[in-house]
Amino acid sequence: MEAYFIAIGIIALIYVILSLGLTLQYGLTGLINFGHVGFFAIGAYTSALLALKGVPLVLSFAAAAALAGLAAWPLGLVSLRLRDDYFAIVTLGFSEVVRIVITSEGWLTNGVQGLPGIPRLYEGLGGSAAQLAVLVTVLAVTLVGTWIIRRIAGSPFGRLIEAIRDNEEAVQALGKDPARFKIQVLVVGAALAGIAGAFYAHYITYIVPDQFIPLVTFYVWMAIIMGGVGRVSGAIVGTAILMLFLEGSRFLRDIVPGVSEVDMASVRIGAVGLLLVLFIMYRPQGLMGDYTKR
Amino acid sequence: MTHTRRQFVGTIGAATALIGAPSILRAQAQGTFRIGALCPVTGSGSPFGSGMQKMIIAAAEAVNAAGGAAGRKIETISEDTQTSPQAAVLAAKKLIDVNKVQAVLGTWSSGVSLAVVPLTNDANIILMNTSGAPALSVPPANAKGLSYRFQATNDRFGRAFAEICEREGFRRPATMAFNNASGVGNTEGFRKAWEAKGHKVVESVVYEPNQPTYRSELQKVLAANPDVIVTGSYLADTTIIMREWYQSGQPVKWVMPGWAASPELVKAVGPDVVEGIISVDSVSNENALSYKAYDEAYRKATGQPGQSNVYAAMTWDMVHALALAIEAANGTDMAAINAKIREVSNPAGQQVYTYAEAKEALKKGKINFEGASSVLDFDQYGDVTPDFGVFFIEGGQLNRRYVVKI
Amino acid sequence: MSLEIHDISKAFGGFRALDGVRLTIETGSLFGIIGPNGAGKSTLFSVVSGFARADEGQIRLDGQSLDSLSPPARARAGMVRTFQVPREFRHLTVRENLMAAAPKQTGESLLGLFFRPGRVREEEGAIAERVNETIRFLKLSAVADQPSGKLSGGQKKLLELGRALMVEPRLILLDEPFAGVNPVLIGEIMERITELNTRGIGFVIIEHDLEALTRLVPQLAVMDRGKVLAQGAPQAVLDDALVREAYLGGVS
Amino acid sequence: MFYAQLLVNGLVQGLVIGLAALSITLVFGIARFPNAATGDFMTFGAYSALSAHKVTGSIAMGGLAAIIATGVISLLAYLAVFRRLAERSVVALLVASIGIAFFIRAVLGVAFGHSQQVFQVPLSRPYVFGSVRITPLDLQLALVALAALALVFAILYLTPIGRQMRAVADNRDLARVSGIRPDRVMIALWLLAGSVAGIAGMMLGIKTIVTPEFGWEMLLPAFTAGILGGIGSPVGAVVAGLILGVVQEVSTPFVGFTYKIALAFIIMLAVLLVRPRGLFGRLEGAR
Repeated sequence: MEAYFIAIGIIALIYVILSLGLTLQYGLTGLINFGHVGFFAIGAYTSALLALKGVPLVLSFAAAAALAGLAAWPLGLVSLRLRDDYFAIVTLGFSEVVRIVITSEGWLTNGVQGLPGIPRLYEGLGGSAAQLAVLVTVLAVTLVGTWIIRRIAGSPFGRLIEAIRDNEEAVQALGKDPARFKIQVLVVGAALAGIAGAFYAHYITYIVPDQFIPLVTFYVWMAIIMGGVGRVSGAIVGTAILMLFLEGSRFLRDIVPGVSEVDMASVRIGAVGLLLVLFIMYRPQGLMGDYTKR
Repeated sequence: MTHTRRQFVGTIGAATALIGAPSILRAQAQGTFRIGALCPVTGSGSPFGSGMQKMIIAAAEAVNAAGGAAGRKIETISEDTQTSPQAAVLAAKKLIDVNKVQAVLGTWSSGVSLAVVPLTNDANIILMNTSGAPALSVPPANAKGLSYRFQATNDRFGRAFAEICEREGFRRPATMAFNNASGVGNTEGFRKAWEAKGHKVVESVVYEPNQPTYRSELQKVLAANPDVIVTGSYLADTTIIMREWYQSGQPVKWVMPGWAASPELVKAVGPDVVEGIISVDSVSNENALSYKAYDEAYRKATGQPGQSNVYAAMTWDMVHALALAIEAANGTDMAAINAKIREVSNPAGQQVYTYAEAKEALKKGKINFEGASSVLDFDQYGDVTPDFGVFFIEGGQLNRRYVVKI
Repeated sequence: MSLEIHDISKAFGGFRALDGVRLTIETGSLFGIIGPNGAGKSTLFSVVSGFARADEGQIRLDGQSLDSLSPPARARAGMVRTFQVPREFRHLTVRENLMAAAPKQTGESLLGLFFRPGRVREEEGAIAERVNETIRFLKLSAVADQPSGKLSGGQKKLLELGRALMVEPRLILLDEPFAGVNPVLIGEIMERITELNTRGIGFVIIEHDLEALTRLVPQLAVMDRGKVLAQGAPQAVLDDALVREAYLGGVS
Repeated sequence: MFYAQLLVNGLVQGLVIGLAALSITLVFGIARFPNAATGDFMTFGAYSALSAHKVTGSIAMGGLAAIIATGVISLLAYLAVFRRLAERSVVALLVASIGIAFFIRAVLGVAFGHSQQVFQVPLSRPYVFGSVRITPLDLQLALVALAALALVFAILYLTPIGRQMRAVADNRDLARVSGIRPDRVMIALWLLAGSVAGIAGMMLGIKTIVTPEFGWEMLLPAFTAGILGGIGSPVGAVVAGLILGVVQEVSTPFVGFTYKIALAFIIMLAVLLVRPRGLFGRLEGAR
């Protein structure tokens, strides 16, 4: 039983790390990043490939963060020239391009065959002790990430990115270059997503391009919208609800017989959709409130 | 705000109750052996997944009707992998840790099987899959020898394709593959085997899913003037490709895996289009009694012919092989059961086809279970080594002309 | 020391919004620009502050060419603009709006934020001090900790002025500071501007409200259809026949 | 000749994308958000057409069913959700449209199952021009796309409601001031956008196969075409669809069949950076 909860906890925390990045990018800065899964994928593949070559995991995680962050750099430059909604589509396209490149460059990524046998964290500990250790590690990283985002939000930097979100031209008129801030925000968020990807790769132990589809990005968006945009607590609570919902539906079927497994999948996605619409309509500030009510 | 928090805490409480409840409801009953039916009910495996799951349940019923295995009833708990490794890992964790299953059956795509096998290995339980990836045969995936593959590997399929092409006298084969592990695996397997015979593949195309048209892909293949096209494809893409090929008017023969060139394909595009297609299937056993039993169960559960879902035949066999091993081991010790799986399935021994019959025969001596999906003999890696049935589509019917042994 | 606008032209499609505008404005002065709707006043501000690119012409501030500078760089060069419709950071409080405007903050770089926390704290203290001063000066104390989105139109105009002041510019370009502001507050804003001017900060003010502007500035220019019609002391300019023709609709 | 055939293939692919993009660009131009439910509107249209075709045996009836049913669903989505979010941010509308997309897909999944369905239409041999083959279905597709485009044009430029739609697209506030009732315009818009999506879904369904997910998969190419063509430009959407289709197919000898998909995004990005309003977009005022 508890091993199952540990598993859910690990996956949930990976999603929390993803939503922390999006909180910084969208919640605070107003950048509509619809390509989050692209950075997640870059992190996962970077760390997995290095680890499979025998690089110590500490270094492979660092490389995952660095490479994912680096990949965000050009997007930051592009973001300055595009309207918000165009930026959303461009980032979505970016994540698809990442997936296509991973699919096609088989010499590096093993293409559609995927990478099996990615070393697990704390392999030496074995069994449930290792699982617990992974959970604790992800938790620690999540806490550090949370601390960083909170620290940023409450700082002069945070003040300025919120100003950019509210009115970018006014920021320019005050002698500050929004570009610099947007790029940093994209890079930090992407680096976090890269770390989340590394955890994912070493936890699932097998990665293949079709795990990195836009649905992952949408899940993260759902989490922050349900939790409350622009609030760190919102990211955490929203992810918790999302996981509860996605995993809880398994048990729903155990208890309520008669719903076939096929229908259950439809019911699940339909309920996610309905929930999203209802939240947007009736509780746009999410459960924890949004940035307007701090 | 406080109002919201209270609501939220309430939600958490309710949900915890929800999660906690089944473990109480499902407290381990005495005298059962639990298996998890972990199938791709949704996602890209959805054409097969629910049929696979139903056949696990139906086979378990057949076992139970014959008095169970080692005096125990088989209890099945179903989960959906969503054909996604992440969802599959959580589902497998739930099956193993919450439902305490002692075997996981029915994982389909290689990605899912590769992600789940470390978990079943950790728990020291058996995993039975229908995936094609070679990596599943060897460590680390099969380090403990607890993983069994009921589907021919991609390489085996490729070798069968090569045998068929040689036998049919084709000289200039080309390949078309759906861009995933299994699709590309099949055509690459074919290429290796074909080149080992000293021949050449004239053109190879790998295509992406969900395209509105595959005409350019076809055009490239047809431009090489092949006399046959060998595919690693699925039903949906094959449907589109067949239509577009037919409209191109260029004559060529096709060799396809059975899950693509199936009765559904005939139904979707009409008998004229698919006339003469060679459909290759590891289900070579459709005259066996075990196949008849499976076909009957499948028709009863889904209203479709058993032939339309080869993987369902495999999951049917999974339950049989497992239950017979439990019976032979006369207990639930996993090591003992694992040791018996090959013993009850492989030659020599009395050939048996149904659980009731096999159970009887087991009292007298060594048995050799012949499955619905294949004769069900496992090699040292836990892979089945099926023969391949070679079907020709003629007048809308799939007629078996011969069997290829690898 | 002056802002030199040299033969600036700017067209949108076929429409010439600015047509060879030439103006020289003393940096420390109070200077007004009037003209009917569509005369090109706001476009001129956009071009001067760098938000729109001129098709032709040059702009220099105190001898330094601004032509290749981005809008933020022009602001840093000492010339800050405001907007016709106030662009407050609506989710930030008045205080935060002002603090965000302070230049050269160490805490605005992530490196500085995480590696020089002491310095950041120190700076924040100093900025808060200046912000308090500005709030008192603009008489915004009552609303200092309210989200700026909730302010009245006039208060937002004051806030924009305050934000501009925080940048410590030599020249402020005010785009219709009195539009939509109640008369009491207009007087208030005018007082502040005059006081700031005595401290050496120059203003260029676009205004629709002729009467208010003539009370405030000793020098003004009249624009119409992208051209400067006349320039000089208010009375002299208003007496100009061309101006009367264009701006006052030929009332004579 | 090899390239001529690729060109034809690209045009066919482009027509499908262009039709979907037409629906997207109408909504994007007038209601001002990228409607992520468009793909699932297409799916809905395909299933409507499929059902009508099964019952009546007529493709024309199928088309009619797709147009009407999808128009109605699209209108319902507006009345129930989008109308109430009219004053909210683009993201709110975008996310709500994703929610609606999921919901429609779920309902279709439960109602029709997940197995593939096909339109049982007889296959016919192609017309051969030199070595270029064009199937009757291609021509029908082209005719339908042109008809849809013509219809959209006729509505936009010849009817009073169309003029009002264009006015709202140009400047919503100004339109309101000049006495246009936005609600009527929006109702017309959503009916029109839904109908176009429905017919696009049916055409895609006839060409390929129908599953509950199949429309969603077309969304990204359609968005790309809509933006590339210039938001709010019906001609732009269809032309951009054709350009994307042709570039993708003609490039396959050089980049292969996987990277051709990435190529679409790269073209879009390049065009946006040089010409932020897209190929046919009007100059938009300052935000």
